[in-house]
Amino acid sequence: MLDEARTGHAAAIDTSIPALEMVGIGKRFPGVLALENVDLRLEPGKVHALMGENGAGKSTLIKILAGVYEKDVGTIRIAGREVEIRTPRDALSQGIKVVFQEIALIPEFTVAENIFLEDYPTSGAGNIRWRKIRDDAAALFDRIGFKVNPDARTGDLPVSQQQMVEIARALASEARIVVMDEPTSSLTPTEVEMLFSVIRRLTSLGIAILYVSHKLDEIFEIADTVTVLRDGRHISTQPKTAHTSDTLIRDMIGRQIGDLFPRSRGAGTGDVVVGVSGLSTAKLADIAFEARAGEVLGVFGLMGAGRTELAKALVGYDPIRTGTITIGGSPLCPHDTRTAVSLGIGLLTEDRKTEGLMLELPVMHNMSLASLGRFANMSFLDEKRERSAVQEFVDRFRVKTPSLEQHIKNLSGGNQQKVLLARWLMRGLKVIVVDEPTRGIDVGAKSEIFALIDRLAAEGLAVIMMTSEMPELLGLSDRIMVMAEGRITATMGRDEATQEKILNAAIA
Amino acid sequence: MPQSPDLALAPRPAPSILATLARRNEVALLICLLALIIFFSLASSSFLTPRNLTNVLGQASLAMVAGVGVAIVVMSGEIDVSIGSLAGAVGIPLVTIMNMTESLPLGIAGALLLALVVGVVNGYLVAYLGINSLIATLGTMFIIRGGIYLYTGQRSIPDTAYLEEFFQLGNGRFFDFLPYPALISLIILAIFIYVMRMRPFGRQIYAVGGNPEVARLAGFDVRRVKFICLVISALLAGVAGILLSSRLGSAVHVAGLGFEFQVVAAVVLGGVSLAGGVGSLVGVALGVLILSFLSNGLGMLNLATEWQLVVTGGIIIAAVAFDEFKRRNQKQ
Amino acid sequence: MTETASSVAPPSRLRALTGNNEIVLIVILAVLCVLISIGAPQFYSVENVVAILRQCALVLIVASGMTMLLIAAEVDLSVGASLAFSGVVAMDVTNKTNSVLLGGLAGIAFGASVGLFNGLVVTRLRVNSLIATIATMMILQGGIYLYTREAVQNRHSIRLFTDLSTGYVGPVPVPVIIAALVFIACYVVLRHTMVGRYIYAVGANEKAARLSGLRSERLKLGVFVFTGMLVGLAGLLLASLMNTGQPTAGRGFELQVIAAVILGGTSLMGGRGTLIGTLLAVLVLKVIDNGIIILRWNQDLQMIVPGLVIIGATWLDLVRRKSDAR
Amino acid sequence: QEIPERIGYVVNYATHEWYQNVIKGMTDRANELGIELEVRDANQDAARQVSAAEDFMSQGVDVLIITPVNEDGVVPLLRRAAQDDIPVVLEGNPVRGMTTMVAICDYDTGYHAGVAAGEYARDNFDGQARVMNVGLPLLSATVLRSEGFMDGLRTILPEAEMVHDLDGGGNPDRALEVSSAALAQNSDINIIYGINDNSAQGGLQAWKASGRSQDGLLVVGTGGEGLGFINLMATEPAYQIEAAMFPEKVGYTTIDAAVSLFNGEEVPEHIVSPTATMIGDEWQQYYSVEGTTRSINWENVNAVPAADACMKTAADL
Ligand SMILES: Nc1ncnc2c1ncn2[C@@H]1O[C@H](COP(=O)(O)OP(=O)(O)OP(=O)(O)O)[C@@H](O)[C@H]1O
Ligand SMILES: Nc1ncnc2c1ncn2[C@@H]1O[C@H](COP(=O)(O)OP(=O)(O)OP(=O)(O)O)[C@@H](O)[C@H]1O
Ligand SMILES: [Mg+2]
Ligand SMILES: [Mg+2]
Repeated sequence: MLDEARTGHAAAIDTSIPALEMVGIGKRFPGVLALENVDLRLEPGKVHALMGENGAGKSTLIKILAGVYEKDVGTIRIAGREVEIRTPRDALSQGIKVVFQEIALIPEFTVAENIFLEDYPTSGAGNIRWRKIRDDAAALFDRIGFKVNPDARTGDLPVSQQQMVEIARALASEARIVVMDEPTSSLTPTEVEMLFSVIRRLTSLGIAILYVSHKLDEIFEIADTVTVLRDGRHISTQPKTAHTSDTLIRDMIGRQIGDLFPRSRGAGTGDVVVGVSGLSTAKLADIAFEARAGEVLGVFGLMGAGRTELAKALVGYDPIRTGTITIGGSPLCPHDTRTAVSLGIGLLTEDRKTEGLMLELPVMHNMSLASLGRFANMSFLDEKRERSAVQEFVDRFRVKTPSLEQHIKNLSGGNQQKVLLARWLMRGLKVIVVDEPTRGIDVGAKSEIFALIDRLAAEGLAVIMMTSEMPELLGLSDRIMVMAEGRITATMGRDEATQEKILNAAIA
Repeated sequence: MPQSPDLALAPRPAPSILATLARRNEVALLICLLALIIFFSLASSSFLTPRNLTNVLGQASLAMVAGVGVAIVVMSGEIDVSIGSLAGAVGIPLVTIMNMTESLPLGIAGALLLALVVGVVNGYLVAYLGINSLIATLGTMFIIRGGIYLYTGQRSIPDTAYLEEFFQLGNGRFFDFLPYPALISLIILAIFIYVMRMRPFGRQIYAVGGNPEVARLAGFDVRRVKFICLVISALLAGVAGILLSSRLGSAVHVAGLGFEFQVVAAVVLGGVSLAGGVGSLVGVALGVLILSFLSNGLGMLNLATEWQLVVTGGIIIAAVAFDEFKRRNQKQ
Repeated sequence: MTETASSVAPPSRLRALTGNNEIVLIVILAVLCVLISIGAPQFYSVENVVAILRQCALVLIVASGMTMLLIAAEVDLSVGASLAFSGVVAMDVTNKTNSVLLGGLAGIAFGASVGLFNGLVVTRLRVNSLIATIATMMILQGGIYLYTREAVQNRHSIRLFTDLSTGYVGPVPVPVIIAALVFIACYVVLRHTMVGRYIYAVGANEKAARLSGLRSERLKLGVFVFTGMLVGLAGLLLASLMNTGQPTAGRGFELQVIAAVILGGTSLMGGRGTLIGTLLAVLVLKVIDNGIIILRWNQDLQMIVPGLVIIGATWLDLVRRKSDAR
Repeated sequence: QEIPERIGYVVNYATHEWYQNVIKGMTDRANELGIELEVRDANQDAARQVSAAEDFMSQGVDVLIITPVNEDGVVPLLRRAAQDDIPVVLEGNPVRGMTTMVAICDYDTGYHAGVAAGEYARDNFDGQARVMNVGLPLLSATVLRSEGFMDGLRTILPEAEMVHDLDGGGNPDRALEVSSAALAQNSDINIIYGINDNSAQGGLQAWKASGRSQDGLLVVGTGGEGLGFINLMATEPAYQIEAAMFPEKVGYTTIDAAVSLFNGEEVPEHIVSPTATMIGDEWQQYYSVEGTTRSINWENVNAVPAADACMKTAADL
């Protein structure tokens, strides 16, 4: 479908004029100048990478292009013609397809229906052709190579699969420009490879790609040109070949980053703080392991291996069937997050929006939620103390927010993640479980978070880190545990771990 | 990069019809309805007669027609509580025009015109001015009811044209069997079940209610969809009001008081989530029927009002709790 | 303030107080008062002001609890039926025990147990609170007639009982003082305590709140019970004011309360709302109600004008917020 | 005379004290005659009333009794009952096309209470009569009562004035609320008329809540259906006049009318049920109270004469 449907279209694409020009774009939000005089130029058949720290304005620029926000100033030209994009419909009719950073699917619909949401195939009488929708969706997935069940209810799928649906959707009908805002944030390396082969096929048809990612290796693999934004301003646009990692990072954050994976401690050999034995839930079978104070226990698995399930069982969120969990020696009542938290275990969830953020509440209330007891005197809050504690974390983590009163929904994804991490660190825990902690986080913040995790372990916390990022796993973990299909298939020390060994265990 | 393993995620075959049926949330409601019917048949000899069963269908028709409209609005993520007042109000143009012109079609046209106006106002307030739908329709609910009282001086308007069609509309029976209101409500139900399932617009309603931001990104005109839903709801409330008016043979100023409560309760009982985006019209129909059969059956048992209220309340809670329990068990 | 960074400074008191749609309500209230008193100077008579405040008191007491419930993303439609029932219980128990304290406690305990029932149905059986409390409303409407078919008369003739609603402390009627205390307590809880924060958090995102270690169900249950208690208290005051326990009282009271809470800017979706807004909204609605009688207008306008004000105020607030955002 | 087997009664509002007593009278009479009486409640919902009557017709009751929620709203029902050959007795309000109705004369009831109030005001208030009507415009019956009251009052005191005409919803709490505002506006009110006992009580409580003494006030209630008015007359000095409407008697008479109709006898279109004005402790002639039970003194109630026709009916409004 991809190719057939497009051949006619591709012939119409004139490769000599830019597919898209955005000139002098400016956008202000209350209290924030998100974009100031930004230029961007996409060539047909080329992959253009857009980079920058969290909150640099990448998503804002994309949303202006997609008709989600209206720009304050500037002009947009598509294939040389000036256009006004006011609504998403305008963007779609200009042939602009966007894979958004936040998943934009209807959870109640099936995967297949979501893919054809923008344009239902209908019969002559105007009735929806459900069979065709399902078959075309299945065919589309086959072609791309993604393994997603087109009949599944979208909301039941893990984030990674939802992301694949998003990507597939952008490819379902013809487009001139495909924009991808961090499309790979929850994909495994194999799936990323599949995505790249799709992108190459698209570019060969003359389609222009705008690609946003915080992953430098991806950029160096797929991009032709790189534009860097910082604080809403255009910093540089250069061919990829003119960049090295260092120059790119310097452009992005305006300084050099030292070691991405710092190490300030020896191997963790403290007391056992987490003990799990014989744990089974609906998705997990017979899990047993220990985590010690002062160590980082990395947990690797392919999508659907059950890491998120384990994380939620550990903090008493999901009910467990059999088995015991002890935190610092005390047994954890199943299905009771309150005792779990008071025993000193917290979870930084994988899905920020539905399981972490209180979108309508200010940054301050979001951050201090788990540790209000610290600022309370017989339940009465000392707001001054709370405020300064929150401000301290905002400064330390460089959370970009105009004020502590800002609704957290207006922060960029990366900054939201920092607030959520701070929610736990402010409380002071014995064990922290982090599920995909750096998803959607820029290099600068990433290195800060790595340093933080390292420091937390050094201070005697046990850190259990679920991650799909091999470098992060190998770089930070003291021990590595691999899961597959709800079981632990291997546990190894930092020194014995290799990429091969880990992946073999994950497939088993 | 090692080759990707094929991890159990191969597309499943399309699920069988039977399996889909068993998973539907309507099943719990259907069980409740059947249990009620069986119970009342055993308890009262006059319950399971064709006359009584068709009677109940006729009695359920008002809530059924209006319920379809409210359900659609709720699925689109909004709510409409002005329907009770509106159903009462449409009787005024209906009867007045009939009395003047001796024509039922003209009266109906006048009634639907009023409903349309109210629907457009509700829709404009909610979709285009962005006023929360509960606030907007609670406001129009008060305004319309006050308007009825003010206009009629709190008197009913009798039908003095004595049109036979007007009497038959609410009181007659199709082939001497099915009351016309029941027939009309079933037709409307069927049309909207078809729209919600087979027409892109129906899917847009679900999408808009499920996640308006996503719907907007998919290029839907969210405001237009919501606007149309509120207009549909008002028109259907208007139809219910016309049927009610015919059953009452006049424009009664207190008609439809508390109707919105009944309808919203039936809609929620039918499994439509107030958060929007979820629910089916079959469920709504079952919810309406459960409440109607309950009211009829308890009457047959000669239960005092106070016991009827207590039992009805208890059964509503039990039915929703059962539905919820079933849903949770399925997830496990 | 100076020693910390400037961004640490808390927003000014005034802004905090008027941050929401309250400014619109204040303006509406002022305009109403001025216009009505031009038309009928009796509006400002002590007697009338007291009458208005006394009416506000009943609604405000319940609306304070309802605001918390709505912020926690739940709702209670059974408050009208429960109001009448707890008044009946309070009067009956006072008759039987000759003790206002016991009677009052019984009324409040009755209201609280209705709240408990609602809370359990909502949190344990997971029944949506709108439909659960419609069902409770029906059960109570039936139950009250099973309890008594007639209004329960005052047979004890204890002064204290009637003083609860008609007495004064200085120039201020007792129910107004009670309402003020309830309001202040709720305000403090909601704004300055952990519980208040938790209520907002649970309403804004229940999953996230639970993962942060809150017991969301217990919290909601607590708010239901607390609202129920306030209903019981209001029922006691109503019984005192009527000097009977009236099974027919409280019709449409739930709509009055909910109209006030949402006019005050509290979101039905949870996580947003303020008590000041509720207070102002109660005042606005009761002033309209009173003004129409004082002005001798047709009482049918007592439905139309509030309807217009609810829509108009919400719209004005939207306009104001949009222009603020620029 | 043949006795019908089953009679169905669709009541307007079964939980209201008035109707409870109507039902009590009906049940007593039906039991005496060995009739099975079934009651369905419309609960003030016109649509529900139609459904309930429909159910009775499909069950095939011998006679149908209806208290209309709204008098125009049962016209089609009468026609359908005629199609099914079921005789219908109306209670309370006249309906176009009806055969017979049992009802008190609302206007007359108010009128006689007005006369009594006029005499009271002439003797006690120097002839001053400034009335606050705690009314209910929603129902024609209650509008008639208020009109009758003012007309009766003016026969004694032509200067009498209705200074505030309120819609108290017929509920005690709403009546109290609107009365409070009216009292604040008109401080010279000295007579409170309530279209039912709840309305009169609401008005009186509003008076008391405003801190006034009951000297120089007269409260007139209507209905006399429960214990409420007895308690009020016993404890509140201003509550001096009650227009009693004897609901039990209405119920009793209605069953008799139903039996006559069943036998195809000629019945008057309007069978008037008597009412009486009770001043001070005159209620003791008709009712006796023991603890919380009130019993009716049938002998005296049956002795109250009923008018042949009403002075004014809903048709005159
Ligand atoms: N709707 C909004 N209202 C107010 N401020 C906003 C809004 N959306 C974005 N911002 C602000 O605009 C700035 C740019 O945000 P944007 O989402 O474009 O960043 P980004 O480059 O995509 O970051 P990330 O890598 O974290 O996704 C941020 O400071 C953010 O807080
Ligand atoms: N075959 C499948 N089809 C659809 N969903 C599946 C399938 N297998 C697993 N899932 C989903 O995956 C989830 C279990 O995997 P979980 O998210 O715990 O794994 P994970 O290792 O954390 O994966 P991820 O990398 O996505 O975070 C469940 O929520 C389940 O719904
Ligand atoms: Mg972004
Ligand atoms: Mg996961």
